[in-house]
Amino acid sequence: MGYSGFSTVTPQLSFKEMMFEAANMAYAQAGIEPRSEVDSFICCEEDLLEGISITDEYMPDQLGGAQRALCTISQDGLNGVIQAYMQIASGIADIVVVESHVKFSNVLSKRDLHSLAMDPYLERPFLGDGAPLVALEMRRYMHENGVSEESIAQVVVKNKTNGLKNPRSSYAANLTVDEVMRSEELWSPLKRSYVAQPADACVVAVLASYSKAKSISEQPVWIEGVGWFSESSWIGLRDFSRALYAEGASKMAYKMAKIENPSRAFDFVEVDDSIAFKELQHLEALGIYQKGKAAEATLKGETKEDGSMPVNPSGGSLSVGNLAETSGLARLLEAFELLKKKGYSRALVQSWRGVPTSTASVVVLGV
Amino acid sequence: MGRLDAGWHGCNNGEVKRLKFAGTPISPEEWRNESVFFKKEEFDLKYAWDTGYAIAKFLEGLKAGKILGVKCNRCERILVPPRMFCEKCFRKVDEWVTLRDTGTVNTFSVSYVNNDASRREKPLVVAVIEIHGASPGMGILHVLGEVEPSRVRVGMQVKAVWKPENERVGAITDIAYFKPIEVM
Amino acid sequence: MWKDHIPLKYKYSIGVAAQKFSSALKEGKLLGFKCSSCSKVYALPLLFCPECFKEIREYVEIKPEGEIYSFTERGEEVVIAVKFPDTYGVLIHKMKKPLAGRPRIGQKVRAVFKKKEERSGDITDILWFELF
Amino acid sequence: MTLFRHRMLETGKEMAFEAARMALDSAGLERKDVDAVVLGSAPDAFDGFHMKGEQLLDGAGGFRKPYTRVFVGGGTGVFVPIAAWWHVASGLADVVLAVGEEKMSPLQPHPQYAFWTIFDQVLERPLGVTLLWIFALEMRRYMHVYNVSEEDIALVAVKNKANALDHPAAQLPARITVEDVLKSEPICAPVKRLDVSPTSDGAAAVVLASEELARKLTDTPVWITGVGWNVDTTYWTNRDLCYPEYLEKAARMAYKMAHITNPRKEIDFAEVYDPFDYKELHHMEGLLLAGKGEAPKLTREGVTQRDGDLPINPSGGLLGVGNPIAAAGVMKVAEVFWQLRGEAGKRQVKKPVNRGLAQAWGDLMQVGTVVIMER
Repeated sequence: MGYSGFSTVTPQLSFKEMMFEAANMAYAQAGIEPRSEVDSFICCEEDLLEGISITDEYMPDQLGGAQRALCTISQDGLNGVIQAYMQIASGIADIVVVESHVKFSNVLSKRDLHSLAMDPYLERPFLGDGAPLVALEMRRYMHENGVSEESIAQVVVKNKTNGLKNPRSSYAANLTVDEVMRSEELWSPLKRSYVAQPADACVVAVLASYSKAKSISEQPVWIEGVGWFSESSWIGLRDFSRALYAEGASKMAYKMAKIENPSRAFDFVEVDDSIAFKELQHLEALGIYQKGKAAEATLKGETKEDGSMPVNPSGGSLSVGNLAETSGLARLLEAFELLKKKGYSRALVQSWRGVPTSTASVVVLGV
Repeated sequence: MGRLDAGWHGCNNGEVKRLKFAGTPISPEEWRNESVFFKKEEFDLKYAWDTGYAIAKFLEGLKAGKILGVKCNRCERILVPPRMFCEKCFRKVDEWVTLRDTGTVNTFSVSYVNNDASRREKPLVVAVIEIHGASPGMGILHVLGEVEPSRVRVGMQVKAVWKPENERVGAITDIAYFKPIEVM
Repeated sequence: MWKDHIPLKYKYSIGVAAQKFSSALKEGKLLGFKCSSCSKVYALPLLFCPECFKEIREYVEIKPEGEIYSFTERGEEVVIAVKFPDTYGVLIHKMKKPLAGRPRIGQKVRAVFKKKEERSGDITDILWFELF
Repeated sequence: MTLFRHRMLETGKEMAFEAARMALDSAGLERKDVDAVVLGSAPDAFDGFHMKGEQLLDGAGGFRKPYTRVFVGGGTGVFVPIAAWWHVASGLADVVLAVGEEKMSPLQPHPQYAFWTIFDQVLERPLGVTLLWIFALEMRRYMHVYNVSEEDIALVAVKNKANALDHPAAQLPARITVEDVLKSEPICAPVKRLDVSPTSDGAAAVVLASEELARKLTDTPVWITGVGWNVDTTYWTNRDLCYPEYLEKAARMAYKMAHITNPRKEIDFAEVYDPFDYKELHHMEGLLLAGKGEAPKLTREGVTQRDGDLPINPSGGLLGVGNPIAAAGVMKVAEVFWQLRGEAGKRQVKKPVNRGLAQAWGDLMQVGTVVIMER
């Protein structure tokens, strides 16, 4: 895997150049030559985040993908990995490259984008930039599960501390629960400190078939299970307290990876924490904790890096930044590196497409 | 505006199978008179794109009245617009080359419309112009001026007409247009 | 850095179902959409049941009184999700800030409509929800 | 599929539902039988939704399902079944619903405006570029290199609009003459009004099933035997637009998979992408169904008519049926399906057909997507 950016701003490189750097790094690491050895390229991005309609137009060259089978998946990068997995499993490709990038710093109208992602008649008039929606979900989640605000602030403290060891963090910090809770309230009970702030990055992953991977890599990381799932585009039809999308995606992945007890299956998990309470909600949806139990576990320190169930040892989105469609691939990168470094055997990576969506992807990794 | 069950689809295959093509067209009158409720919204999405290394330098060149290209020493192509990488060889390009500000019309069109499909007052001649000094076929998109639309030909030699230096800002429009080299 | 903007102007058709919903709003009524297959009444304008995937052709009037499913505040503004009895889904709208105390999940609220002559069919034909 | 029309009352979600429902009915399936959903839709700027795929998910049948949107510009429509194919071929899904949707009418004052934003923001947009420019530039180059006349190109518009008279969902069916095309209002010379397909609202859907299940569902399944796609360099002004190399590569990928060595002989008919009339000729050549510069001759000789030896766009194509971009590509796949099953009614081609091809094009003269289907 290769990457570039991971900074609040990246003025020295255009998005093409950022992609070129990340791709070069990924190809060098995998020992492949993109012009002759890659069968398919998958890019994950959304038009209006790029400020370009039909963004796949601008993808091929800097990946080595000109006049090759290349496509855009309008999804999180982790879903791109899943599509690549299927291409390989179908026999149509042996090596697939998955790319996603974001230059949030170039988007000056971020709030408008949130509004544009909602129904103009029923939703936009009230949910505006998305913050009220997050607040409504957060309140309902806390209400149904008796979750305290302290436990949510503790997620921020934990992840921002974890991020201090991660060179790709833009927002890591040493904070106390009190400091986190003193942050400005956006829409009650949502505070600014609970929301991951935007950053720029590009991540490129190289996937290969079993036999190919064996021949090009001494220490491949395997995909043992994949799942993806969406709840509803209608905000009003969603269960605000449960992340059904993550539940559905994980069930699919666990079935494939033959995991019966997810709470004991992983050495660590990288889950979406782009809004602090979502980490708790996602952990429960993924079956890592029972419903309503993630907050307690967090307060007890179980989810710390040295706890019994390390959650987001990378620092998560709260440290690294909100990377939009690149979030999932960025977390895959963290898990990929940590699996190799620490001699772990299995990890879970989950992404969520962010406000106002209800779509998740899950990948189970093993070595 | 009733919902249409338009066009029953005749299928054979031994069984009677009729397919419904659903849909409720809005007539031009209904659209204009707004006899149904429409939600109207306006957005103005603002961006500040990082131009990056290659394009920033290209724009600086334009400001200085020069068209810059890049060269890949592996395939030996000279490329314009410039890029940091050669897409054919997948490697960094090697050097900058100052190209001429003349070119050959590869193809052209006479446009009678604006980008919102409204009619232009005066037709505009647009062309892909292969820039001299770059490898054959290396064109850029621009507009032509000082020429009757009916006289433009593929293969025509053209030269950049630059804006005055103090009006140049480092943009593709620093070249006001290309004009034919020979008097037509 | 290259700065530019993309002005986008839209005239959205709100759709077949929302058109029905919108006409009812003009009459001061809240319309529910009933799936004949699973019998769920949706408090949202749906042309089809997302679950059964059948066209919805049955409409029932919903009494515009429900309870707070969730709420959020910013200064004087309150946004709520309202759940109506025996219906499926929640409606997002504004709430009039209570004179005393904060709103609570589960509290009963009712819709306050604009005057008939001021209604346009927009969702804002309901001015807000208020406690009762 | 829905009707294709300039403006529809249905939202994108509602159109997607109508198309998906019709596809399920045609396959005798219900939503609960569907393992995954793939949706295709082109620029978000048309419908007016950021993350358009998320907005459309319930309509496409993706409510509480694995769901993904794929996007390769105008090539999207034919790419949707390709992505659905790899879902099935991977073994992860048995039944996949593949839906194409486009609602172009919301954008004011004209949907064409969205196309300004497909161009390079620094080097091309400041020139006031429109999508019509790039088509006109390509059409001119094609005409110049292969010495093709505007009359020959107009024959395509005449044929396709006439074919569309028999399509019950068609937006612009018409009986017109070459002269009508030549005399129609110039937009971007050499492109004239009648050379161009309209902007449209619409949706279309197909169901893909695994081999085992397909045999259970029907006695007359249609198989996808080849898929191919390819994207060329972004730098379109560096390419010779007279010939679509990317399409040839996409076609070769699909032919190889379908074990086709002589496409001109082995493909019985084709639905090729015709947003502009010259594009049909251009694409026939890229697909190796005609030699370079030879497609106009085949058209003149009537080979591409419904009763010809190589019927092209018996549906009426985008020029006749309409062009809700991603939906139009799926419509082509649906037409190949109907033709292969002998269910195309008045549109049925004269010769017996066993193998058909659907193709779409997209981006900055850049994307080719190809599906080969057999009965």
